[in-house]
Amino acid sequence: MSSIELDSVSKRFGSVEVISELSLTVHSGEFVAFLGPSGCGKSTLLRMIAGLETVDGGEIRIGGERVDNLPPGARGVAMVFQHYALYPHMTVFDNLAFGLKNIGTPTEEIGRRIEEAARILEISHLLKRKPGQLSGGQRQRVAIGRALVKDPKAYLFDEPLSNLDAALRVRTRVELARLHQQTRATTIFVTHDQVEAMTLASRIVVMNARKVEQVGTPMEIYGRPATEFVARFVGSPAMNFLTINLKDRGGFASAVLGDGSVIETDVPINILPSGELRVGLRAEAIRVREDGAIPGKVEVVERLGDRTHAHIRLADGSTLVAEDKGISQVQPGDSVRLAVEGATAHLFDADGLAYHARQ
Amino acid sequence: MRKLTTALLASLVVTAGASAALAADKTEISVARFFGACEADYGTVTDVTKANGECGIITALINKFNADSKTTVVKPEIVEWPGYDQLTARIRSGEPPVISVMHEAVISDYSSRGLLEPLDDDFAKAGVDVNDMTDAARQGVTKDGKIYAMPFDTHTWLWHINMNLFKQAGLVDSAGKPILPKSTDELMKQAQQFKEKTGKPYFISTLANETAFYTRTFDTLLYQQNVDFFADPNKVNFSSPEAKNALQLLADIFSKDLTTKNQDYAASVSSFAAGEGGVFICGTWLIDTYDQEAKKSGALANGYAVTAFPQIYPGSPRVWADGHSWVLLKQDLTDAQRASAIEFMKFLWDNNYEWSRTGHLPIRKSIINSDQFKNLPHRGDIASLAVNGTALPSAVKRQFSIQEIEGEEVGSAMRGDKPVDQALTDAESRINELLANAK
Amino acid sequence: MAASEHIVGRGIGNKLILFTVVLVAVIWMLPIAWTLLLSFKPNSELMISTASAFHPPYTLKNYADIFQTSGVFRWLWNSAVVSVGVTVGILVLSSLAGYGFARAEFKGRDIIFVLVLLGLAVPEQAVIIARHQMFSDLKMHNTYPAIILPGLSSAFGVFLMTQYFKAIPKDIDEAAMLDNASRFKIFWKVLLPLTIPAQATLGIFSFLGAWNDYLWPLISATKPEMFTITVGMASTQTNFAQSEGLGFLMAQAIFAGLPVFVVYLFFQKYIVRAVAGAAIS
Amino acid sequence: MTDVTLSPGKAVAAVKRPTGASIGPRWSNALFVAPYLVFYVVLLVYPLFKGIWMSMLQSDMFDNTSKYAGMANYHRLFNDKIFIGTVWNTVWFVVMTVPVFVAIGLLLALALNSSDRTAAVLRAIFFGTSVLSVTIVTIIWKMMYMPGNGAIASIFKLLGLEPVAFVTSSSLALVAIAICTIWWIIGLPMMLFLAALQQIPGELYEAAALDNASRWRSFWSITLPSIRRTMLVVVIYEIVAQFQLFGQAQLLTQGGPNNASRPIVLFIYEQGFRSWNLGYAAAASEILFLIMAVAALAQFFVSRKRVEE
Repeated sequence: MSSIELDSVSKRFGSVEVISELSLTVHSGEFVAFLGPSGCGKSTLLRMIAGLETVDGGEIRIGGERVDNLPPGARGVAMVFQHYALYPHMTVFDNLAFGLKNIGTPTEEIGRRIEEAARILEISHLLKRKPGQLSGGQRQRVAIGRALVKDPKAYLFDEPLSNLDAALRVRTRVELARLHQQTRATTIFVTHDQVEAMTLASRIVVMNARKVEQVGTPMEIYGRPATEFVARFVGSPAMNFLTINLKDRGGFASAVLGDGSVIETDVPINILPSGELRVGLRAEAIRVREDGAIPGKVEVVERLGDRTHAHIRLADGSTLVAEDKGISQVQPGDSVRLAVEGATAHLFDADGLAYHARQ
Repeated sequence: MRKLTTALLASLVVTAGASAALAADKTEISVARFFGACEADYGTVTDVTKANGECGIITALINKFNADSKTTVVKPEIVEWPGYDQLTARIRSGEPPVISVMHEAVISDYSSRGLLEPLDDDFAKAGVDVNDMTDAARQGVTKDGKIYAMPFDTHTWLWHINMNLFKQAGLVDSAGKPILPKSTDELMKQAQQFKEKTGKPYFISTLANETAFYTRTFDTLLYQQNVDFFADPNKVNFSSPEAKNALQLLADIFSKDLTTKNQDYAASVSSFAAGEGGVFICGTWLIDTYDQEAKKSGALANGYAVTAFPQIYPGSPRVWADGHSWVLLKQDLTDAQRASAIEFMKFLWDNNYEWSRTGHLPIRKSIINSDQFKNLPHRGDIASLAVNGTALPSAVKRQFSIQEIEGEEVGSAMRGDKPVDQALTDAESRINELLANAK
Repeated sequence: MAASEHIVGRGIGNKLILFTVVLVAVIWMLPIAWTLLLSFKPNSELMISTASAFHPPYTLKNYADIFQTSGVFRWLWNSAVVSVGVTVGILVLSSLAGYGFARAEFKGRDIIFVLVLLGLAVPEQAVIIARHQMFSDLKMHNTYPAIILPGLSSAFGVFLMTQYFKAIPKDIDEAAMLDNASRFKIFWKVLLPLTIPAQATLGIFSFLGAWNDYLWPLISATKPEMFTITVGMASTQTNFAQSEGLGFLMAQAIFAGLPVFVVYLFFQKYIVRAVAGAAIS
Repeated sequence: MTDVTLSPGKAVAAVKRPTGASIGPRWSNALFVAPYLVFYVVLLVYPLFKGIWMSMLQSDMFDNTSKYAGMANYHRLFNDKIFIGTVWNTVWFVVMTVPVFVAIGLLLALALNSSDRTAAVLRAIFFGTSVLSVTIVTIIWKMMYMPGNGAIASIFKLLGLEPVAFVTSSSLALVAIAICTIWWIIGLPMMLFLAALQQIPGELYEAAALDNASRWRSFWSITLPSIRRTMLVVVIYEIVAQFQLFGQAQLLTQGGPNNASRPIVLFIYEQGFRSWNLGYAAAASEILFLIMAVAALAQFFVSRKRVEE
């Protein structure tokens, strides 16, 4: 397996720069997810690695070899497409064999590899069928199989699960995770679904508006989002944001909410810029408790079984989502009090940059 | 049916093989002709006397030639009438047929461009006595002092008459001859009388899909008034009271329902045979056909007569005429091919009597004067045509196109699509425009 | 197949429509029925009146006669050669060009495509005089290439195939690129098989177009042995033939129309399916 | 999934050097369009320009002394009543036939858009005539139109009516050609519409039925919008095709009577091959080209605009 290095890579569509001087290294054997909303440039980046988009600046190296001038087929990567892109007129076997034949792999070797891949993916009984006769899930497996038989330097997945129904998506996710654990293949996985990124990737590259917002392990992304965008995009429900006034609490910042209540954060005050600040709180950091400091009124209650989310309006009119236990007494219209776990609070400046407690 | 098919296929293969074998040691020349295709009925007939009608006789003539000739095979190529568009395209493509049938009116267009071979020397060598040609034929094939074609016939415009209906209309005299008009007034009167007595139109005319009727009839009516509309070969003149009279006469015949309307050639030919009118104004070539018809039971049974176009204007008995002829197209011919071509022309010359059985006038004085020809049915009635047949002056270019335009305009006026004056003006300006741009 | 036929409550309307269409179809068949009827009558009877077609005698002679006049067979063969030639040529050229314009980028491609599209507005007749001169100068008339080649310049097929290639999801060729397939292999092995419905459509149109073409063969194929059936049949329907050999003429028309009609009947299912089932998922 | 025991990658290395395609412009990609372009340039573009040049010559088919005449041929054309007449005849023919092709083609397609046998047979009938050659079609229709003896005349007589003289009346000759043309090639638009109809998802109609939409309403708001592209294709195709009217007119009416059915192409043909006026014929064909180009382009842009909206 090989590493993938992007070195100040740029891409323009006409006069619009869609990727600007982006650098990134995917280590050998690593599973990296590109996460972001649609149009953020993540697919473009993946396709640049695959050779399906030209590179307007910078270098791409796979396994140390510069590839950005090589045709897609010469880069030694395999890609699984969102719509599978199986060859409709070929049998499953021929779909898998096509790439191998094109590089002159001996027939027996092709047969052996396909047999093996088919066994792994449990599609051995489908080899004689054509894609049109397969279910969505089966097609997905064939698409993965087509990548697998090539034994590539790296796997590239372009939103491969988005066309599956919910149950199948979860199952396939787990299977992909297992597959990766066993093959330890360098993998880049493009998705707009944070759960997929969180569950599969060893590192996540969060992209927004053609920029990398943050690169980090799933827990870094979740626990220490670099920007307001990351904080909002990752985690469900989305992080609560409240405008605050700052108070020094012995070198740490205390956030004063609109209604006057105070949240004691662990963020050092000396790293904070001047100007407007907001506090970012995940729902699980805000608990409905009788002894809570902040009063509010319940507007909507979402019961998830293991926990309950309560949408609450504070006295100054701002709203947030708080968490309560699974069996919660909270009803819409109730007046409740909220307890905030200040240690997990993040602060954000006017530009959306995040400031966290020291680790 | 299966047996039949097998037999037919087998005979086809045998014929093809046989003709291929023959062709091997004989010179093949292509001969383009119209007159229709009738291999089905005459494909194997070599006894010309057994053939009837234009198509049958020409087919049998060629069969006979191929059977008799030791040196030549004629490959007939049957074209759409009149076939000049295609002949033009063929000449331009560099692959003309060796021989083509051609109306005498058209020869000068081709000869003046050097597309035809002059034939005087060849005829002399082959023993064709050009002095035996009728005046009409010889004039027709001679351009700028040279003979450019082997004439085949002179054909003119005449009246085919259904005597059975004429009798019914009271238009047969005591001698059993049809009573024919001697003036325009008489014409209208007799036609009216015919219509009243028989309930059928006096005339059957080919008014649809072709212009020949209009041109030929109109020209004849002008000749009868001594109008020389091509006094200047580069300019037609239709702006005479005579032209207006003639055209008005045609328009009156039409508007007074004295003719069948809307019939194309085929329809008019068959409607005369079916007795749907008294007089079919058409050409010499149908005489034999209708004569055969008169021998059967039917509307024409024992009641067919033919007469020269009656003189209804006091000027002259002249009548429109043209002639079919055979031309040798200029190309790289071997001596053998040229010899074969002349051999075929000589053969047609020798057998001109057979062709005259169609009703066309022969092109040899010796045949016209022969008893054999005179004894053919009705030929006495039309003998005058050999003298009176009149073609356009040979200095007039593009005669076929001119006749086409003239016919279109005359037709428009006759059917009432256009006022008479307008049609004459239009015809004049279109023809003069054509001639002004013609080389 | 039909989208609305199973919707409840539309039976009566459907029956009425069907009845109307059947009636129209009967009228549609009338000219052919008439021709067929005439073709079984002796020529001599028809010369008097076509009304005789409604009563006997009937004869097969007109058809038997066709076997004696070799022209029709030769013309049918010429038409077949020409039509197949044109069809194959158009399919090959249009597929290659369609793929090129839809998928294979090169500098100036889009401008060239627009220029080719402009060719759609150039009618054959607008260039026929000049074309005839060209082929005359090359002494090429009365050959199969001369009849076939001009048909290959039509931009219609290129336009059709380009549209069709554009409609195929691009990720299929991308997958093939990643599978190390060359440009030509992507065209030949991956995309071309997907265009079979369009090939069928274009092929049918091209074949019929060539089979029915009249003007160009009329001025290019001027030797009877090079006539296509279209030109050949034009040469038979002279005034003389109509007056003296009407039944035979009708038999020839039926006979000349028969081969391509039979071929059509065999292919009919396929034609409909090909034109209709163009969707690939 | 079962255990993964995929062999390590080095087991079998690629034997051939990769030759796969790459993205982006490549000169070699032009090879795909090159063969067609050769035909296009040699047999369409070159004759087009040669024709334009010829139209400015005074030239005779068999005379090599053609001389430059500037716009003389065009000047002559615009004063040629016959030519102007052919332009109007042709335009009128297009105006007469194209809407009928679209309307009847669509109606037949709607009526026959069914998988049962009857529909299949009927489709075969309506499309079947398209496979006939124009010359066979004209033979057949000559027998229909034949005055006196033709089928139509016989039917009229049978009904006690005065037979209508189709091909011999200057007002009806073109109509007669139009009828014969529609009879001949209605199959093509029908098939195109059928193909388009079958692409419309059935759910749309079911949804409409649930919304209580009448047949008419579903046609108007589902069928028509769904086949707009095909409609455009049919209209353009038919305009282009019918502007080229030739064979039917040449064989059925010879352009008569009184030039009432002479189309432009017949004029070009006659000038070229009957009158040998190559320059004049070429000039007329350029006018045909201009008219058609304008019609086709206008149609194309208007329709495209509508589709985009």
